[in-house]
Amino acid sequence: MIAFWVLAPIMVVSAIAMVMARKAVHCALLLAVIMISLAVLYAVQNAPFLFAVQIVVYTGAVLMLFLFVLMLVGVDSSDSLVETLRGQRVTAVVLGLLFGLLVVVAISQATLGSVVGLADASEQAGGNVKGIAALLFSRYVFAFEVTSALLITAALGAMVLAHRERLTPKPTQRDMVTQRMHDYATSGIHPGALPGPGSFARHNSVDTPALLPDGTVSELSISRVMRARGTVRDVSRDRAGEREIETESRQIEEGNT
Amino acid sequence: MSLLYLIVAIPAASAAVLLLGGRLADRWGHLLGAIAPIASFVVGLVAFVQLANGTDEALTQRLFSWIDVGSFHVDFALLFDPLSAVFVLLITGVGSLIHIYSIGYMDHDERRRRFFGYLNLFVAAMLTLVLADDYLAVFLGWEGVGLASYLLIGFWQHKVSAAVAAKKAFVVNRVGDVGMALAIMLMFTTFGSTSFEGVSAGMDQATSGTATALGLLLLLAACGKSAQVPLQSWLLDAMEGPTPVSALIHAATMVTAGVYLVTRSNFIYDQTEVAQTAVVIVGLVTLLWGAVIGCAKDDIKKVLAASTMSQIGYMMLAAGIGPAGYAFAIFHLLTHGFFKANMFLGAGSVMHGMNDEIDMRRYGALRGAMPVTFATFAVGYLAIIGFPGFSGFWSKDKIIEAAFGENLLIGVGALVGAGITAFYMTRLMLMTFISERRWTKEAHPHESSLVMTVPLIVLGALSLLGGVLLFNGWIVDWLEPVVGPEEHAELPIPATMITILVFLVVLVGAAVAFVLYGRDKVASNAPARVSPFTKAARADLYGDALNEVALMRPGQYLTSSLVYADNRGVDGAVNGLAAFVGGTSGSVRRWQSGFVRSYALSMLGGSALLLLAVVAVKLA
Amino acid sequence: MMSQSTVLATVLAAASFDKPTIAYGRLSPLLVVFGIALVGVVVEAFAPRERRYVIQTALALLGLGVSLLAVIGVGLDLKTNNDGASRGSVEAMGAIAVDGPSLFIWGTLLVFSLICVLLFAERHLEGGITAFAGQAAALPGTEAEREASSRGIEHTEVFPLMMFAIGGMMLFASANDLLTMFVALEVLSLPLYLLCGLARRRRLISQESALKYFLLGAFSSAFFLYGIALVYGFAGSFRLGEIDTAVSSTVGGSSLLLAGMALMAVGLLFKVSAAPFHAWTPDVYQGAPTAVTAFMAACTKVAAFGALLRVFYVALGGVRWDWQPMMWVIAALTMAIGSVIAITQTDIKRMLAYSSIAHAGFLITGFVGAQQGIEVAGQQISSLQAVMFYLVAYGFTTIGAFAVVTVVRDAGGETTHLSRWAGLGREAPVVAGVFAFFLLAFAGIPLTSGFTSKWAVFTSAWAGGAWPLVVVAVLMSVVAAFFYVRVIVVMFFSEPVGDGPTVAVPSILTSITITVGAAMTLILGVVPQPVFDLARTAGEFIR
Amino acid sequence: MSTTPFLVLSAMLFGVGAVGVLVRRNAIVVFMCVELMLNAANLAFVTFSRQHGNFDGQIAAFFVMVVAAAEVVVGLAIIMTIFRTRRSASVDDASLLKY
Repeated sequence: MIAFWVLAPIMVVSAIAMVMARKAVHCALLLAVIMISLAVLYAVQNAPFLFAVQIVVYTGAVLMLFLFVLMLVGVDSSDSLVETLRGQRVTAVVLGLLFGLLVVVAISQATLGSVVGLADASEQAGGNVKGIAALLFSRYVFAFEVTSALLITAALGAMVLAHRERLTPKPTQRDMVTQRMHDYATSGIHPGALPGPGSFARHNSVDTPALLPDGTVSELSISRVMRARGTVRDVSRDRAGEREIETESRQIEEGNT
Repeated sequence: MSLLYLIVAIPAASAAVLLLGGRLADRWGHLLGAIAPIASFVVGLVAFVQLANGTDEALTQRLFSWIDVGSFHVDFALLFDPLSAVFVLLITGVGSLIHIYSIGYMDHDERRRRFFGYLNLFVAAMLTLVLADDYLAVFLGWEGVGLASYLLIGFWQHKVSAAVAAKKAFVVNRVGDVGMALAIMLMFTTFGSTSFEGVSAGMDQATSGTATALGLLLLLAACGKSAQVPLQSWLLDAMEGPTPVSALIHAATMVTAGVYLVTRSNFIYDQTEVAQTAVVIVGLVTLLWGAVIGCAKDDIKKVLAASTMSQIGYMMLAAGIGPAGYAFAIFHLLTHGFFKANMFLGAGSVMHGMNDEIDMRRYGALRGAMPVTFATFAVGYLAIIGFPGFSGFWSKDKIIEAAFGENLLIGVGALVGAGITAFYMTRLMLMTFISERRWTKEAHPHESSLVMTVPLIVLGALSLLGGVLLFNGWIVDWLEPVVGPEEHAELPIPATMITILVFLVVLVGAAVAFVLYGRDKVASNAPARVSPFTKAARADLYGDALNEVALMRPGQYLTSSLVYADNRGVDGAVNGLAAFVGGTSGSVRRWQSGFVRSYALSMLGGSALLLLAVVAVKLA
Repeated sequence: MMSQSTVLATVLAAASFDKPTIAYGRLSPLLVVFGIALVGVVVEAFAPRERRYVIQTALALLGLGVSLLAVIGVGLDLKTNNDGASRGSVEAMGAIAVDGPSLFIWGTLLVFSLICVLLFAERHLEGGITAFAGQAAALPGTEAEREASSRGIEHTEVFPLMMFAIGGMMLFASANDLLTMFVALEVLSLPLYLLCGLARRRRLISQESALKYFLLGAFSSAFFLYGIALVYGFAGSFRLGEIDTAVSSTVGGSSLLLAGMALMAVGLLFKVSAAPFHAWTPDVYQGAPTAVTAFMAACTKVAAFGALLRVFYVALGGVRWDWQPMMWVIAALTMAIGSVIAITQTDIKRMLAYSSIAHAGFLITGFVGAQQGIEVAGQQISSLQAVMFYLVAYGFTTIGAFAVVTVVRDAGGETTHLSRWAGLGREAPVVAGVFAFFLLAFAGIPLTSGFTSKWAVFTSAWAGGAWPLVVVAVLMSVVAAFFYVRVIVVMFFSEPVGDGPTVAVPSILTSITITVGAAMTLILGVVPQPVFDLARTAGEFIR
Repeated sequence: MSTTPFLVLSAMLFGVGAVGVLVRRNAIVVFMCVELMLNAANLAFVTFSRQHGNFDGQIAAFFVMVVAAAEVVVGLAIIMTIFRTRRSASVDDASLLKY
């Protein structure tokens, strides 16, 4: 009883907050609150089996699936709160209130009689789980079997819509090597990795061409775009400076000896 | 007779061959198409002789059971009783002549085979309609002729107006069919049967409310099919079809189905004063309505169509009067079938000779160019205005007599109608054949070929001699088993007086027309924006002030207002309704906004309403 | 101190579990269909790609054929029950009613599915591949999609999905308790949601239709479920028979029951696309692949009406006076909305969708009459029989009509805009003629099945006292005639726009579908007797 | 304790869920709201089960969970597909089909 009066306001508030929250991920978390509270209410109402299932299946599996998809879509995605359909929100709230009111009236008008409670049934069946099992595998066995069709459909559907089959076999490393050598043979495309840009004491950036062992500039080390823009660093002066240093140092060495 | 089914089967089979045969059948299709109704006619004639000589009241043949659910049972059976017999002979006889005529008329049309296929389909459906012994089977034929008529009106697909007219005919007819469908359901739930026999047997116990409802619903159906006010608007437009179609369907046969229905349902109408009165009123209004419209049209076929409407009004009037009128309704239906088919075919012959010109203001003095057409048309003309001795004289005279017997006012109405008929038919005659030539140089009027003129001559002869059916009261005796014995009402004036009166009124009508159109020029272009009557009045009658005030103004006013009503009022009601439905559709479909949330909203709204409904019921 | 085994024994005794008895023979039609669906899934997993199409098609046809034979076998075996009005028994521990109407609906569903499988399997129109997406996961308009297309890849998973849907439909119409019915509802819906999104062409609208169908379908099944909950709250059981007992032992019906009934009606009426729960129909019918649309239009309607009739006649027959007024309004509204909005439609598939809504209205008109076999005492046809006959007649016509839609094409695939159909009568007189025939059947012209079926439901409704509704229905069928004729006028009397439509020559498969549709439309109009007899033999629902 | 408070709570949750379906644009959130409605129904089932003293209601709730799991898979697959095509999960953006 206390559990109900504690949880009921939390659930209603969570539900309303869920409808109003901007971020989808907040909605999911609020839904989790409701679901776990529901599980407790199930426990309160002599349904321990459902208590477990609600937490394991609903909160644990279903809601996690939601979160997965939310992550795929983008966790940060949030709804704009401006309503675009004219009158939609007002009408929806009015109709929702009317609807809820009518259901509540119907429920409160009903003469339900005294609550039978599940104690007898449980005792008779030898426990809640046993009772459910006995019913599930006798009275509702066909429906139970048919749910397998449902699960298979779901799996099939997920496969059809989400699984992209490879139409061509994935190339192995060997295939790639063969292809590269083939390209080199037929069109002279460089088979290996391209040389990186040059790195010098003073410059270490992509606009500096690498130097080949003979001191010439490697054309392959600079992207064509930069060349077209003319932003390639001219390394000839640097090289001239270097040569000076080289000469000097050689002279020093020679002088010293 | 076990071969009764052949009457329907032959044209049906022929239609199937022609429509499914493809190009193979192009060469001989029209011949097969023309032979089919002739063969039917022969079978019908044999059956007729058998019926006339036998002691049985009717020949029947049960073909198969169509629907058989519990005690409800619809056989597909044929009933060849005196009433059906007359119709079978009319349909196949006149139909055959029109088929033969069509061979010539449609000679140049490359889709002639298809045309004959549709014609045969129509004949088969019409024969189903009159041979059925069950309202449900009648309904089958009823829809069948509607469909065939739709196909034939729209036969010239290239004309947009034809397509529009076909659609209009179909839809207006469907409105009438609502009446028929509801009547059949009412019969079924009241009597548990829809056969003529079952309903007729059940009528004795039926309440007058049921009888009235049935009568009014059937009248609605009859109005649709027979182009009676307020569902008349489609008939004039239907003239867009080829002329043989107008002759066969929109003059001689299909449009008379309403009269057939009312006469056939005599056991219903005999139980209900209200419905009978309604039939009489519809008939009277239509006969005047059609007649007045006939005065204002320049299109030769439309004049004839308006006149058809008006003549069917006479038949409805007679049928509504009850036992005193049934036989004459059918009699007039027969003679009208002869002379109207004759005149339509004559009009077709004229159009054929005039390069499909339909405006009478472009005719004139055609009597020399087409002597045979002129002669046969003249016979038809004399018949329709009721010139003594011609077939129409006998039949119309009897109806007017019966109308006087019913009520003085109705009699006067019918009498006035006869006068107006004489007026517009004389006008047509004068403008087409007599007055000076107004056709252009390109037209080379010439007489049609033999295949077209022979049917005209035969029909002309029938128009002349159709009156013999009344000889010795034969038609009345013949139909007695179906419609019951004729009743004679007290006439306010002696019958001979009525005959003379009718003749005088007819003469006056013809004379007025002669005065207006016979002496002077007819404008070869209808003046725009002013009714043709006005123009004629302006041209001819300025001097005659008295005449103008006393006759022309009211006449003019009546004509133009009626034409207005026809174009805008009634037609407008149909069009307006269509526009209204269309407009509603256009705005309502905006609700389907494409937003899934709006759909969900409507669902929530719907469920809230459902809940509200049941909870309110519960709490109240 | 008791030993452990004694405790166990006591507990077991307390549980007293009875092994369920299941009459596999009686349920064989259902089991075959589900079994074939499972085999189909296995085939997808193991058979080489190029063989799958043939195997799946053959499997589907075979399975449906065997199932149909099983239906006939079970049908011959059914005995009339003590009440004299129904025949059959309740099977699977009370979950499924194998009675006359169930078998009739099963048979109908299977026949429709058979000719729909042919439409699914049509490969001629797209140049050697089916009309389903090659790679649903590939984005529309990308290289991957083109590659899948050019390699002739196709999703043969549609066949097992379809089989699952058929199984769900069969179960839906024969479920004897609300819980099984709910599960069946989902079993039939989920594959349909998926199938809607799998069109090869115009994938954007196809996916959109799947999304809309799914969201609204889930929404409506939530209502259905809540309704079930309330009815359970009232009766304490899900069994239709036990609900009926509870209803008849309560005077005047409880508010809980009525509210539950209204909410259940929402779910069922959604599936039959009755107003105001119809909004999904035009969008989904237009967007889905046409073969799927044909399948949905015929089979879903049959199954949903089967369930609707069963719930309302068997479980809620006792509160008929409470639901009839509500259904009156729904019927009138549905007919009006369907017929009126159809007038201004410019897309053939959309127009047919609205026509399907209008027909749902006519069917509800028959349903409202609620004339039961016992009451009419062999006099006339009962409402149930009339509605079942209508479903058969309408199904054939609508499958045929959609099949025709698949063959009228231009460069971009099917061409469904009405203006593109102008002049079809000259281009392809046979196809246009057949389509015109279907339209006339929809309009209810005699000698077509549309006439006999309309006649049957209207008279049974009239006999049930719903004559004002019949008047509305007849008026609405006039309005409906207007737009059917409009299409005929466009096809035969209008000048073609541009180079006009072309009619692709379909393979034998689609040709069979169209031929069967047209033939049955004619046969049911001329000699409806055998089907009427069958419906009468089926009798009433078992209670 | 009486069952009525539980039922009222379930009706409220159901109503809030229904409103959520109507006002939210993100398809995933819309779908979460549907799940909330199903949960509300489950609460009603469990409560009525206690009311009537039989396990049928609890079985129903169990079935609903299974069904919901399958439905979620299919639904999220469809939503993902349409998201990948349109780069948007807003239900309002999917409105090509109309009138």
